[in-house]
Amino acid sequence: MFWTWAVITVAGVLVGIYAPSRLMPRSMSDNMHLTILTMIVFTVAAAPVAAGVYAAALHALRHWTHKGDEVPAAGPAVRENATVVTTWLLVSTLLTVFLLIWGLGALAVDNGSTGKNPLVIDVTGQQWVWSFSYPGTHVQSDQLYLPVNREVEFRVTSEDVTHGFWIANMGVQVDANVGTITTIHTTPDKLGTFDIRCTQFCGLNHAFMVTEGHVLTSSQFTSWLASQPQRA
Amino acid sequence: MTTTLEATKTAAIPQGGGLHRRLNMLTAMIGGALFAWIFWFLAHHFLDPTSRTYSDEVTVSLTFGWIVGFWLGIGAFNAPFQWLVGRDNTRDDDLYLAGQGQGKAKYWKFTTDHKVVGVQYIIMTMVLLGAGGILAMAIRTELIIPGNHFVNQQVYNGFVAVHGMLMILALIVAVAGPWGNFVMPIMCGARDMAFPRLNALSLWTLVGAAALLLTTLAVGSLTMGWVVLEPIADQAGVGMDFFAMAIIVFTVSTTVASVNVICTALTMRTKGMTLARLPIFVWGVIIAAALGLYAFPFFSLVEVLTMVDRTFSTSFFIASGGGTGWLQANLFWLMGHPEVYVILLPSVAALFEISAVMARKPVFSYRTAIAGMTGLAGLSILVWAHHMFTTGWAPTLGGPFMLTTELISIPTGLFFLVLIGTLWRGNIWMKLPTVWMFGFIANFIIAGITGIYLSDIPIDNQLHGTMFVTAHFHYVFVGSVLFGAVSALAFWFPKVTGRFLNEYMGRISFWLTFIGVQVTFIAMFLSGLRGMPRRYSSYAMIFEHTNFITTIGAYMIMAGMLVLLGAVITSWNKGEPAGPNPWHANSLEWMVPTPVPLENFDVLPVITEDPYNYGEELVRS
Amino acid sequence: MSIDTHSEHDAHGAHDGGHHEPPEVVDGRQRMGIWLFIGGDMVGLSALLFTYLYLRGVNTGGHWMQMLGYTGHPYSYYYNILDVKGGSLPNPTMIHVGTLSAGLNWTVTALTVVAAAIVWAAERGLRATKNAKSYSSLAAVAAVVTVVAIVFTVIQLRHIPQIFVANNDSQVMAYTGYDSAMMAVIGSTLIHLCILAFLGLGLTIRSSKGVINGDKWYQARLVRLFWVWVACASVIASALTTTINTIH
Amino acid sequence: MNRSKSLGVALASVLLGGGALALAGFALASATPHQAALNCVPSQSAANTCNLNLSTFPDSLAGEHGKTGGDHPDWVSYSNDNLVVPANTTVNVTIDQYDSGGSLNNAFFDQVMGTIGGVATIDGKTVSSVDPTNVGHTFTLRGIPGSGKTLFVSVPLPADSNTQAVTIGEGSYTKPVVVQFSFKTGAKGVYEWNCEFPCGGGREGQFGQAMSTYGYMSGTLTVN
Repeated sequence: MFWTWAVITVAGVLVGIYAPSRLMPRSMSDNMHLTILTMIVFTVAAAPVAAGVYAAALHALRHWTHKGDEVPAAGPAVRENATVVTTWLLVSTLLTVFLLIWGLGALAVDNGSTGKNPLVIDVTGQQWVWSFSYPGTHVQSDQLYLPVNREVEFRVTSEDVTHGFWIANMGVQVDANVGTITTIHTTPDKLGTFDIRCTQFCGLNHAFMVTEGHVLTSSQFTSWLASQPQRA
Repeated sequence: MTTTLEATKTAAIPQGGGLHRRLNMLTAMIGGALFAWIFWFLAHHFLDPTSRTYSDEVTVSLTFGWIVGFWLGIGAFNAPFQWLVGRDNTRDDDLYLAGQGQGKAKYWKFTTDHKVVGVQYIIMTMVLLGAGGILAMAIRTELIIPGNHFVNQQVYNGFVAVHGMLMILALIVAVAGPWGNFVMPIMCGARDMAFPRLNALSLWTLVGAAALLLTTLAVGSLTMGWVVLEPIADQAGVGMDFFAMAIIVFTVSTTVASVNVICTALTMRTKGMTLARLPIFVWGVIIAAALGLYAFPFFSLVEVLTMVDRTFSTSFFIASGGGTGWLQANLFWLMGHPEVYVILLPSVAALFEISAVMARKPVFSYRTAIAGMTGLAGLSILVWAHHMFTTGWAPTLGGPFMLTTELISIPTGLFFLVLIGTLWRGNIWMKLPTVWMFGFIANFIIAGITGIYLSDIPIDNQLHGTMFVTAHFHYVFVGSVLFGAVSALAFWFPKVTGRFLNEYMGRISFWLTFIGVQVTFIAMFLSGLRGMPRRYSSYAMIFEHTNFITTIGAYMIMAGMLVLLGAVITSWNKGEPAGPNPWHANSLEWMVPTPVPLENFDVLPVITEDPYNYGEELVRS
Repeated sequence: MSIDTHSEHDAHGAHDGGHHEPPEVVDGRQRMGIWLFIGGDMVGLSALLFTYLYLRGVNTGGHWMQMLGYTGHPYSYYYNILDVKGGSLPNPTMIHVGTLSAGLNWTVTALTVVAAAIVWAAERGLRATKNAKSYSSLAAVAAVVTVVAIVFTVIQLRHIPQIFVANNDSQVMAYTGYDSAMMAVIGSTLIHLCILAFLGLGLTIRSSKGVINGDKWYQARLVRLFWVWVACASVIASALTTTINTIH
Repeated sequence: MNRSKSLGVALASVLLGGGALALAGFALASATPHQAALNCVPSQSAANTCNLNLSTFPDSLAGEHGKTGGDHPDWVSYSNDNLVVPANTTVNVTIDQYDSGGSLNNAFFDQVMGTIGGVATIDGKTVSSVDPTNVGHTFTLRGIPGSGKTLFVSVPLPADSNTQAVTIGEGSYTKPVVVQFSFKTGAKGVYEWNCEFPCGGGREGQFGQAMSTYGYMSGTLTVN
């Protein structure tokens, strides 16, 4: 039984360490790094518990089962075992507290106060397209362009129904609500292209409410901004 | 079905009786259709200002007419009318209502006998699961390759909405319906439920609601998902009105059933059946019912508000009138999360019961089991906002709700402790119920751990609204609740039919379903991790392979369920005969003969010990 | 499970094996049932008041008591302009709506409370004097009072101000957040009053027929429990909606 | 029942049930309305170019819904929703706009985007944007990033203010606004397009009814 447990635990830990960063979209922001790290930690923490239950179940299957139509004799009449219950409660509570502390810490980092001079971008969702405008510049675009290593604050709203603004590579997601502005912020730290998808069901073409975003160097970004048509 | 289920007790069939004794499902359908037409006609001619044939006002009154007519036609209004005019039932009337000496016919009528209602619930559950399953297959077929090939996105959205709601209704009644009605009163040593006529009412109300829900697909574009998102539900077609009315009617059914279950378990117990001797399954059903009583008023309210927004143009969810979609989200999830445990608890409690009988051991730490279930129920009403982490509503409350949500893993952990503890060193009888129980243990672990990820806000900000969430709650509902439900079906099937559920077919079904679940939903986890949002009618190439695998797995699950259906149908009349107590269990439902006579006990038993005294000295005088 | 079938068989020793339970047992069970239904109704009421307070709290776009639209013209007028003459509307204006009449609101509540008081007094009288006839007449009075309350509720509903909202392809008479919430609260009062009217009528008939009498008064208590709860709910709702409404 | 018989029953239930479901599926798939494809007509004048003619109507009496106007004769509609064009070609689109109009939800869509030169010709005048308060409909086309097929074309169709009456099919309208533009198709694939002017039902955004029902103000553009 111990070995079953050990094997499953090790397997779980390995999956926890190697899977997330490989399965999830390329991480392009601080939030996404944190998300992936948290997934690794949680998986590693949960592996031994899951392994324990699996090992026990397998052990029961291997040693204590009776086949056939004859009713087996009665088992040991154990009704209570205070030690086991308390230990179990203690362990699960400790684990929960650990996950909680980690989670709250991560949350604090995630929602950390906005930096001195974030780039503000107004995000507008409508059925079934996104559009982005850069306050103070009269520039509006159907794709999102961001400078690298500068904090961005998205001010998200909607024209018609609730949409979900989600940058799949940056671990930030917030709904676009009608008549309300919700904000999220993140700091892209990798150059490249990323996907933006709608995560809140918004009707007929919900599946096609997608667009691309690009993280540029600050000089590229400035020239892009300058090259865009100015709208009144 | 008749021969095995006909009450052996053959008292004289009460004579006479008038129209209200001639009512049945057919008259209910006719009444429903008739009144639907009348209400449609009236509304069409007097309410509708622009005389658009199917405006929301007209549709709402049509659906209302349907349910009124259905109730009238099944005889639900007889009792209130009799009460009003002061003509109460005689004992003969009661016996007749309980279906005495009416053979097969009683299964199609407003019959109050809790065993008949239990069987009706078994059929109802299978119908709902079947319909929802067919839609699931349609959804997976659409998603087998990128692009809209099988149906267009409008039809697909309707499939998603109705699949979700059908399955939720089906699972809410899947265990508590059949077994909470059939065996729970006998377990307590009662002759029937506390309010037999309310019991029949809850069943037939569910039938009326299901009919409305199945109609939605035919009558209009359902662009709002099963949670009836606002404000988009304001745009949906008239199908939305059917949908809302179906839910409102369903909440009536569940509220009535909850009250009935609680009163039965608390006031109908026979002499000596103290709360401490109550079979653990009864506890599970009580707690689930209490939770339902708390949750479902929110459900009906949010649907009523949706309906008046559409018909009277109120502004509950319309920003230009001061409303907000967040109100819908709050009300819905105030119901929605407790409802998850209304679904889960009866299933888990049934498995506690089964594990004790099959391992020939007492339930390990009976008190812990009750504490776990109660704690879960209590916590579940404090966690609703974890469904709203990414909606932008009250970000400051994120921390507190994250705390309550993660605390849930402690009572949930106790379930594993009790199950494993009961099996520990037992002599585990590997019959069909046991097999499905082990399936539950394997799947419920995965469901639980993926839940821990989603309760953590930084992770939720990435995974919320993706297929990862879908896969997570399908591990809960399909992998866990459904496995528990099938285990319960296999366990109590002999008490209903007097025959075993075919062991061999049951195991084929198990392996197909179990492997199918892993293939389907692990692949779905991967889709979610790679970034595929939920409710997508089509998807980018990068999600191709995982979706293909998911669809193949879904087909396996379908095969497994079909085999189970075949097993149920063939075993019902032709299965291997089982005695009154095939599992050599000690709880009361196994002490009465099979088929169980009307009113269960000639002489009410007196209880001196709880049913888990395996291995202890058995005192049977 | 150890079953002792040789002790004196069932709790009630009747020869039909206890198929007939004594009325007080049945009554206790039914009272628990009523209390559970009341519990469900309490959740319903709190959900309703949550809705009211939440809409007032978020006050999206400041539209709790005001909305962009038109007023003072019948629907058909705009319908003609837009669809028949193919013309276009003037720009909508911000229309402010006041609070609904607190007087009407409290009238309904007062009537409900009075009816509840009558039913309660009648029940006490029935249990003391065993006089079913006077109970019957009092129940009838309570039913009538409830019907009057229903009439006032309908008047309330008809006084909720509508605002005409016209968009490109949809023209409707709409309500602001406050009016919507009030419509829901009043509507729920109306439904409860209808149930009470039914119950009152039933009590009248049953007691006049002697099905409810000095010895069989349990149902009178069951109905009274629900009736009193509805009165309390009505008071709570009125107190809230008449004090916490405008936003300053 | 013995094992072999049980196995037989198991197989039977899977085959029967599966068969029934498959049949139902095919029935459904064939029952869902598929409108006739509108193929891009190769142009005589220029090589590697084709012409696509569309119309937008204030109702459904003209165009693909036929004389009866389908289920909802009073709903606005595009004349076709199933467009088919060849890959890597220049598509010249001509849209006759017969509908009145109003203000866009989002002024962003008063621009001509993604066309060749970023311009469109409206009644002979070449423009890059129009008055956002007087738009009838828009033709907005997009692909699915991640599939390697990115295509974004959005052209506003100004409201029709002509008075001269014309009759098409069962519908009577006024002389249309003619909007012409061209765009280059890329890789094969299925693209979705819809109208971004709020011309459906519902109180918020007016994207209900015709806007959220397939085959009225939205459709597919298949590149093959």
